Amino acid sequence: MNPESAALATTVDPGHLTLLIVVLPILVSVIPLIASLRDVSAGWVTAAAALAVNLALTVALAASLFLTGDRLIRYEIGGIPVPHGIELVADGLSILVVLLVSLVAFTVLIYTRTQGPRGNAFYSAYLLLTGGLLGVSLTGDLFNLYVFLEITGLAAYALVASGDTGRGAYAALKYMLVGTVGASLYLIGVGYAFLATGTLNMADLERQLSAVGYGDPLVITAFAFLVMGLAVKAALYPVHTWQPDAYSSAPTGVAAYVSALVSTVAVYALARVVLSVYTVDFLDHHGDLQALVIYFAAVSIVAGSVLAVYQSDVKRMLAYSSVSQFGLIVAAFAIANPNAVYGGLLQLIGHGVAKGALFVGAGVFAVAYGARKVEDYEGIAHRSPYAAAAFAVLAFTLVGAPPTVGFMGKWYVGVGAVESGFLAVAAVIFFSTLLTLAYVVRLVDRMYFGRPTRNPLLADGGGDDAGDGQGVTHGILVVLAVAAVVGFLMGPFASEIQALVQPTMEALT
Amino acid sequence: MTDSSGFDDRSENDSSTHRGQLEADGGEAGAPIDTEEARRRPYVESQVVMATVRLISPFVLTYGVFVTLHGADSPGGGFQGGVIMAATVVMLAFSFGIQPTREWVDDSALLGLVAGGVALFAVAILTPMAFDGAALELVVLESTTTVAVKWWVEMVEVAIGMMVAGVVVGLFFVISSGVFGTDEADREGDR
Amino acid sequence: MIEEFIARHYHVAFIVVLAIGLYMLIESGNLVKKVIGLNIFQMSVFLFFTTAAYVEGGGPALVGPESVPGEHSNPLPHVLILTAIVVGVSLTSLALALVVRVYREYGTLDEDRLEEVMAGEP
Amino acid sequence: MTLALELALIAFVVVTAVFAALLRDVLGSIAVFAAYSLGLAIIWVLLQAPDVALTEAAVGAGVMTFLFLLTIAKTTRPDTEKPLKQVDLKAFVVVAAVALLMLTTVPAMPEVGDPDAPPVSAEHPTGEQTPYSYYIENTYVQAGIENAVAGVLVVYRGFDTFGEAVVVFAAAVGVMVVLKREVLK
Repeated sequence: MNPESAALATTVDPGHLTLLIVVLPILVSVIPLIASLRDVSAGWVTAAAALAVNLALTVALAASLFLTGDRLIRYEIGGIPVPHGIELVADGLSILVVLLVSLVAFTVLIYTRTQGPRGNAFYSAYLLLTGGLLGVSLTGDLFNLYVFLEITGLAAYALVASGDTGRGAYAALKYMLVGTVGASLYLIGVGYAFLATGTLNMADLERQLSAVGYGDPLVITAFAFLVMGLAVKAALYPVHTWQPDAYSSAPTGVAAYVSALVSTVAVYALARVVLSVYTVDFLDHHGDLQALVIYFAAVSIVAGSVLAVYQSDVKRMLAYSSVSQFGLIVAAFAIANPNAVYGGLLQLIGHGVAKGALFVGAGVFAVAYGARKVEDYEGIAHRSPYAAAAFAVLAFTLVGAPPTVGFMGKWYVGVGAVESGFLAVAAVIFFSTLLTLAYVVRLVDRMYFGRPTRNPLLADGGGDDAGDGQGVTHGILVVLAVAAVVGFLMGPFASEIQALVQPTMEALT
Repeated sequence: MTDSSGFDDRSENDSSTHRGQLEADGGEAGAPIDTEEARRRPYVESQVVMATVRLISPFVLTYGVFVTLHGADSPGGGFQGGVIMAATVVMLAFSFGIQPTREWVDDSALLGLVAGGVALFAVAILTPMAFDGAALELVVLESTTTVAVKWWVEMVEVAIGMMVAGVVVGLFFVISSGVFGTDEADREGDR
Repeated sequence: MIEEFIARHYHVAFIVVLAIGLYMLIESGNLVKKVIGLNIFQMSVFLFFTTAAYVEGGGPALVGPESVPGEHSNPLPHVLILTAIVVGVSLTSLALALVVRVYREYGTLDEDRLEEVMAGEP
Repeated sequence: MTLALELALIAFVVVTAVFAALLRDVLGSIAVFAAYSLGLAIIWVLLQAPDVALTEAAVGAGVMTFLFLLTIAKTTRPDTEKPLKQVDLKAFVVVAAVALLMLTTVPAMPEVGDPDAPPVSAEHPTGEQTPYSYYIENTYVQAGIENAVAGVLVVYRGFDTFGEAVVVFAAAVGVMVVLKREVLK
């Protein structure tokens, strides 16, 4: 650490920041409930203030992290020495996820102000979900991760059911049953790891697991359960069935938030377990197990794309595309060489931004024009040029068209796969890109070159042609534009970001 | 078993009171329990149960407080104590009817318990940070306030107890009154 | 072989009960029974953890100034399971609220009938 | 003698779980589930985990049963002609496969109560002190707390406990969102 950054680190203790980022949204979530007692609808204002402060804290944490030489901040909660207490850890991997969570949470909140669902309890749950996601991203303890995973789950299930439809409630219940089984499988994995080592801290487990020996059946079983549990949470094929129903029947704001972040953070946790707890040494020791995870993920890549092609409902199409994308990301982390891991990380962030915004876009078009199916999108670009342009850019980010972040992510993963000899994975990425291109082009083609005759809301006049349709407020346009710009610009800046997280990548791989 | 006229008019208006009478309603196989027949059925109370509950609930409540406060030295703690305290209210609800108990329990009291619990927990987390310690570092609190760690642990246990008691009672009332809108409409329809 | 399993009877019980809970989750058409199954499934995991904490001849984790390892069961898994029990009951209450809501909307708790009704919805 | 008692309790727990699965009547299933929880609570006592036992009894047999009963009172209790269900063969095969696969890991586990098992040893293979040994030696000395479970709960893993409290709060908020209520009543 150079003297300059040491001075800064003493003025603002970055460790406190890691804790405050997690705790602040959670503590503030009580305020909307107290406000309901007085019949004040303070929910949105409170949540907006808390998330704005949180975003600022996150940026401060990121700044102080990037000033440290080894890109690592560890904070022992309660001053209890690790591994006996719980610690929070921020490194190059987690900080990008934390930034994503804070940014998306704040941005989607802007959308919910006009589009709802409203209600103080809703905003309490929204803050709790944010706190849970941040906790999962920052914790350095295997069991603490489970607790935050369940906070995330509880809030997400409730939010999916926060709309007015019975379908949403049923989808939430199915989501909950599957999600809880996933979390319990993860907990069983924690149990096996604990039985083998007697410890729960991730950094300590890394050493103790290798001391016990990677050939130990308990160590291997723990790995299998941890990965399976988190794969269920991430909705990989074939345990993805809860996900399209949950995303398509949730209110738009919730669908955007949940699709952008909840599975993303589960995959991040998977990366933590594979790379930080089990390490590349374990994967090298068990080449067959590594290949199994990679091919399992590869099946997800193809199956998700194929299923997405067959959807006529736009939200379901977007949901199935996530199955494919998360397959790609999990494969990247399991390949575990520097290029693949960095590609996976880029893809994780890029997908979160793009998918959340695409759900916002789909929600806007559904509200403004009643457009839910692919054929309803005919000619939308003529009625809502700005929203449609952002939507199209984001959709091409999903495909991986250059120079978007999607392209850079896939590029790094592909290079990494070839480096490690997984040529089949590179082929699968190429094939699924073609499939993604197929359904995205089908949609964008209709938006720009279709005739708005089928949809009466688009066909007859009302509202000036230069502006956007009713329901597409400026706030929503800002959300979409920010996401499109981020998705677009992260691509060209990929190598700059790589330089920032390089020390972490080296430590992990 | 006698009919108590005291609650009759209330229960006439409130279908959820009948739903609280679980065993009595078990008969309608395959049908929703809140059928017309069940709705008209008079509210049944047992003087014996009511007297017993009235007698033992102070003791149960005290035991809950004891379990909460004694967690540091013997098995038990905030969570178990909170559940036991909540059980007192639930017992009252099952013997005196859910609706009268709902009216008796103040909503701001429930929320106050939950918010107070959160506030106490926040104190334990945040104050050590103000005194150059880590979050939740109770030893720092001991050295600045000369109050032993043990008592700070008790404070956290009390915080948990308050939250749990408030939430469990709240859950009981919320679930027993069902979905807002549809069930409210039921009630209006009964009037 | 048999002795190996007898000496680890709680671990075997964990797996058997876990399987029964999983069976209920898959097979039950009734949503309330699915939630019961979920609880049986979760609680089996608690058995796994508490067994790991147990040491032959050791007492509960009530300690004094002279306490040494080996005399007491490990308090750590107990703490984890206390948390997990709380998580379990919280999930259950939310699941049951969802069940109440689904019943309000569709008038049935039977999975097959729900799927039928929903297929008929626009 | 203790082994016989333990095996009897395990049998009780397994049988109640089986009945919870096979009883057609949901009310019956709930009652058997409460018995299952109580059975587990007794096992926790035998395993020297009184805190867990107390919680399991209060929650599993108490709060959970209440909530389940409340739910069927709010919804429905389906028709029951025959008391028991047929075993569904497909589900059984799937589940049996999972169980058999998991049973193969059992011989690798330490025996029940083995003092050399990693979770209850004083030292790791690397020679470092385990959390177990740290808690047993320090809870009373550092914090003056006799119940090490409470000590670990608040002093050493207080952040987990904070998470636990948040889970409870999240459940309340979640139920309010799901049932569209703005107040806790």
